[in-house]
Amino acid sequence: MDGREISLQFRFFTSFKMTNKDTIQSKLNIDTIRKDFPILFREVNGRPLVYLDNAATSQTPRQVINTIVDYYQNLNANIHRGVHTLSQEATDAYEEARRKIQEHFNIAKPHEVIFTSGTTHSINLVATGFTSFLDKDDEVLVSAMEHHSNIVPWQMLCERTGAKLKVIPMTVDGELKMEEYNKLLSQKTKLVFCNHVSNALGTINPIKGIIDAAHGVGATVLIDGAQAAAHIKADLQALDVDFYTVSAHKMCGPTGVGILYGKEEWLNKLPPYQGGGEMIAEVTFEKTTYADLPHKFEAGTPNICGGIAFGAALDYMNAIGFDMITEYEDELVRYATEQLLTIEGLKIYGTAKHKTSVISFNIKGIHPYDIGTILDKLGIAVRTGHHCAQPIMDFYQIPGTVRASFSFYNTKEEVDVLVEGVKKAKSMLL
Amino acid sequence: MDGREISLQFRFFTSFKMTNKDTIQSKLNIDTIRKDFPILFREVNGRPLVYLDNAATSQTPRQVINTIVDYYQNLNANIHRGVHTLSQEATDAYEEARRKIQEHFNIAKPHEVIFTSGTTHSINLVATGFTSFLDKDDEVLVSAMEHHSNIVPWQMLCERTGAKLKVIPMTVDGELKMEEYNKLLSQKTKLVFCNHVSNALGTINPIKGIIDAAHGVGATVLIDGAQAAAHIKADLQALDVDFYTVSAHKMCGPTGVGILYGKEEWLNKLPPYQGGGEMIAEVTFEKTTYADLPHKFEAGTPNICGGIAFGAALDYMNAIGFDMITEYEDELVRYATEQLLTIEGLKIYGTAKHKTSVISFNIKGIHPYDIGTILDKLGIAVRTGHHCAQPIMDFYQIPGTVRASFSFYNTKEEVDVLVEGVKKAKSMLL
Amino acid sequence: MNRNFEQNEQMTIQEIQEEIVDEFSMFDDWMQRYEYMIELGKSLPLIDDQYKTEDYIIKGCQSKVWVHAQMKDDKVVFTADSDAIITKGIIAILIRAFSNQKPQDIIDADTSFIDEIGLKEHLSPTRANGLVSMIKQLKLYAVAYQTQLN
Amino acid sequence: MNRNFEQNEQMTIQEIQEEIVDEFSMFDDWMQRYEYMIELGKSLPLIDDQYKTEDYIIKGCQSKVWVHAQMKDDKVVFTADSDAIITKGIIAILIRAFSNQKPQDIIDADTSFIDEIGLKEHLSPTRANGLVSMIKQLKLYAVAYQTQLN
Ligand SMILES: Cc1ncc(COP(=O)(O)O)c(C=O)c1O
Ligand SMILES: Cc1ncc(COP(=O)(O)O)c(C=O)c1O
Repeated sequence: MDGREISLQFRFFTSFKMTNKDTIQSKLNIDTIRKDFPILFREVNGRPLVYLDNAATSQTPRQVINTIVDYYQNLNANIHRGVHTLSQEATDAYEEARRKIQEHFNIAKPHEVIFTSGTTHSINLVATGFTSFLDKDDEVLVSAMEHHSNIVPWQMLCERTGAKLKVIPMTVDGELKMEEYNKLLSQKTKLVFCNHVSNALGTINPIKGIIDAAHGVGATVLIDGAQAAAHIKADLQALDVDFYTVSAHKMCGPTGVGILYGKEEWLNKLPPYQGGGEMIAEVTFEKTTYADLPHKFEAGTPNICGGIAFGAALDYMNAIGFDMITEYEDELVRYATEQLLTIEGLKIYGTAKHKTSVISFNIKGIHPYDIGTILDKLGIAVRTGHHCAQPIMDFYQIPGTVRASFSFYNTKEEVDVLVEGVKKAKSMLL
Repeated sequence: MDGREISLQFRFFTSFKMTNKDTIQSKLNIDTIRKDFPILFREVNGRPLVYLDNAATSQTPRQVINTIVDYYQNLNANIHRGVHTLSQEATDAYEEARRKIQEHFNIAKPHEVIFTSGTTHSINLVATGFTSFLDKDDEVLVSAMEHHSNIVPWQMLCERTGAKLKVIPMTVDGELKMEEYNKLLSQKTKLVFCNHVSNALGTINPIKGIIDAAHGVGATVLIDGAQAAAHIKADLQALDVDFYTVSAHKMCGPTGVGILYGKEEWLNKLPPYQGGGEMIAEVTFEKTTYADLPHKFEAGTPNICGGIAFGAALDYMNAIGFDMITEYEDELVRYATEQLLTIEGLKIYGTAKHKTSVISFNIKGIHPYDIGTILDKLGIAVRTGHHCAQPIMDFYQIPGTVRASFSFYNTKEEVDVLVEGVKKAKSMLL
Repeated sequence: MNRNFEQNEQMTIQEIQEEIVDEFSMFDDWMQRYEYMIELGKSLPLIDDQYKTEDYIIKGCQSKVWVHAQMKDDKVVFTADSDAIITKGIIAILIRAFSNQKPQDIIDADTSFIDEIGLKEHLSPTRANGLVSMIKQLKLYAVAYQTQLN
Repeated sequence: MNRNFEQNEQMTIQEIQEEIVDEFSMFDDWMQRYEYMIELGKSLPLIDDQYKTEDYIIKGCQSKVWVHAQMKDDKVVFTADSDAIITKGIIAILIRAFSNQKPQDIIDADTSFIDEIGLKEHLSPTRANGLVSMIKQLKLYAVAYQTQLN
């Protein structure tokens, strides 16, 4: 098979560079990589774990675990303002992590990286901050394929301000209708928010086009990068996006930490979100003046160890290389798609031209929960349900899907186990 | 020396049970305990680390570090709603941690424990939630010795609502003037907030009296337990407090996690704080209904590992026993106070009758920063500055203090090193 | 299999549970147990369509489960349905044990047989399948009827 | 010690820095170095009290540091003060190197001598003592005057 012969079935991988599978697998040295992830050697229900729930949370390599252990064994101290060595070393490590994140996403200034507890926190920070910038004649646009974290905060914002929430519709393939989007845009549009990659469908959205068109009418854009960041290295300056959000736990990092990227001018304009230590310059009972960026948005003791370990996760992934990761994951998804579609009655939701790492599917006549339960018995971890994207399920009029989501440490052999498992489940359940 | 002969100098330890020092130290088996904390064997500037910055953050025993490692090696998965084993095991472990916290603080129901990223987040959640419950004729009372995290969110609330912020004054010893407090209370008082222990002075505030008096006029009370929790096991049902906040990193737990305790009726009344996954029951673009407690306040992927490790930290401290911890720490502080006061020109700020684990001091004519710098050179970690409690510094009209804060893993020998260090610093700096 | 649902008018909850445990003990592996459970699900006394509404849904399940209860003489009769077949099997087992029993007996019933038939993994309150919610709901109905009787 | 502040009218920044490094190299341990630095702090050309205001404070220090600059002929003359004596020593060393120098020379000056005199630990931008902020501020003044000259 050759790149120019891509069949219709795989038309959604037009950008796919065809290479011999074994070559890629060995180029990446998957066996060595897998050894970095102790959890992959676990058994579940007496079977080797096949972890295909990476879109919910990714696994953690020993390099990141070691960073955490090292932190608590050698560095643990509260940061900023501390005169003693431990505090200064911990501060340096934390700020170094911020710098790594800055570099990874090609962000202009380190203080445009705000540490948060994750994407949900990041989005709420922005949505709350916009309260005083919107009024009832304004409109905000949301894509039809958002995660609840990128819907509910904006609904709450619209409730507070009276602004109107409008939905950018999508096709049955799970692609945004860009002509409709352009029609929805107007001088009234103040905000547009959209994910970079849909966690339920795997669609890679054309965010550059979305951002540019929004800027054309003077609207501000937040891109939810939670699902994209493990697969695509975004160049935030090139994208010219106003806000971008990431969760560390979805990209080999620890739980409880993430970032909000914001353009400096926006971060200066937004009011502080939480009050507390660190985020102030001067406090009296009469009046408080706020500190400079990034501290203005980092009230209280942050997830210090989490931030440092996030930096280690980026180091780990960059050492492998995002080009390699993308190429390999695309290959895996292509293979899994091909194999799954051999099962009669199996339907894939999300067949956009550009997609990554997620296969959402159902089998005619079977509830996704049943398939997930049988797969679990076989040691295979997939997610079932609405994936915090109920509007998508409503769109397809289904209760949910089975979602297999892939990472660079998954293998073709695991895909085979999945496919066999789905067949077994089907035979038991139908 | 015998308990009945406590000199004036130590009058602030009236409740102190006098025991032979060596007995306590051996009762607690400090040597064994110290072996649990790898960081205590570190060197700083060529000297053994003497860590006396426990009020900023406590150190982490290997039992907690091991729990973290075990989590990432065996359990890591996104929780709730997951059908697969890993997700269910992680959920069980997380909910088990919630149960441990419930038990530790004698909380009536597990869903009254809300996981947050720390005290600052917890307080902001409540302060934001109260926006619609206050109007411009209302008053909120704050103690004169609060941490910025327990001042700024309420200032922001008062700015939003027009309510008035009034300060409960304190004496030069660092005790709240309870008669003044009772005079300030009125039907207008809607909220009272106060820390359980002051991080800058070590004062243990009479919170039961504060809570009961506030309830007498129908006011709601939030007690900031961040500084108390490592030293005092609070019985929240007995206290009848409305809200109580804790940060794990101050009680042998990891960074980036804490709790908000709230009475069920209050948590039901408060609006959700952040929007996102987990916290909703149903989402459409038109309308969203919120989930039950505790999920209503736990939007997004939480600090799963952090929560579980917090549970392990409580297990660790409870295995030692809070009675033992309190007794031993009181002894250490008494000894340190005695020894420090032999230094001419040294003045202690915070001489309340009931205090714990914190000694804030200055030496006449020397800036606290200078002392902290020299102590650091000697391997001794103390904090210098305003300790995020500027109003206290304004009260004493000082730029800051040197703060030595103790934990149960500190020793009398470390106190001796501190005292010698302060003497050395004084001789260099004066 | 419908036999079971008729028979248990004469049997106590305890006896039915033992019978179920016996049946499941014949199987060597989880696959056979699940297949049998799915089989049982197919024999579930189905809820009348009019009750398949939000009011009768049990919360805490990934799939939808509706349960209806009514008093017949001095006994509670349950009917149910689910859109997932494994869930249907689970609720079928519960109903086989609890339906056609006196409210107080349902309230008092022990449910450790679930563990014995190899469904232990469903017993945690945090599980997405909602087994614990189902048991709670069945017992709640019993409590409601018992209150009427008193 | 005042000698040093007078002398450097004739010396280049580079030469003064070398002189400082030489002086510090005589000490065996940090304690002597700190004592000498504190000594230098006492000889700092003090800022006029009228400039000890918010406008002249350098941010990022735990202690207060005020710095004032003015042009004398074609050279920038700095005065300063701090409420902490170690901070005063640090700013004294900086001013000894930078005061009475041409703006462009100050702008171009290398500051790695700080490392060589054993104050490396103060060189991280996150440090509470604000050494990095001080250097930045001194250079900012120089930039401002240089702009006037152009
Ligand atoms: C009394 C008190 N309140 C609040 C806080 C803030 O806690 P955190 O920084 O963990 O949010 C602290 C920590 O310094 C404290 O000591
Ligand atoms: C697209 C998308 N947005 C937002 C989120 C929420 O991220 P977090 O739960 O880490 O806050 C997720 C995670 O499931 C996601 O996939």
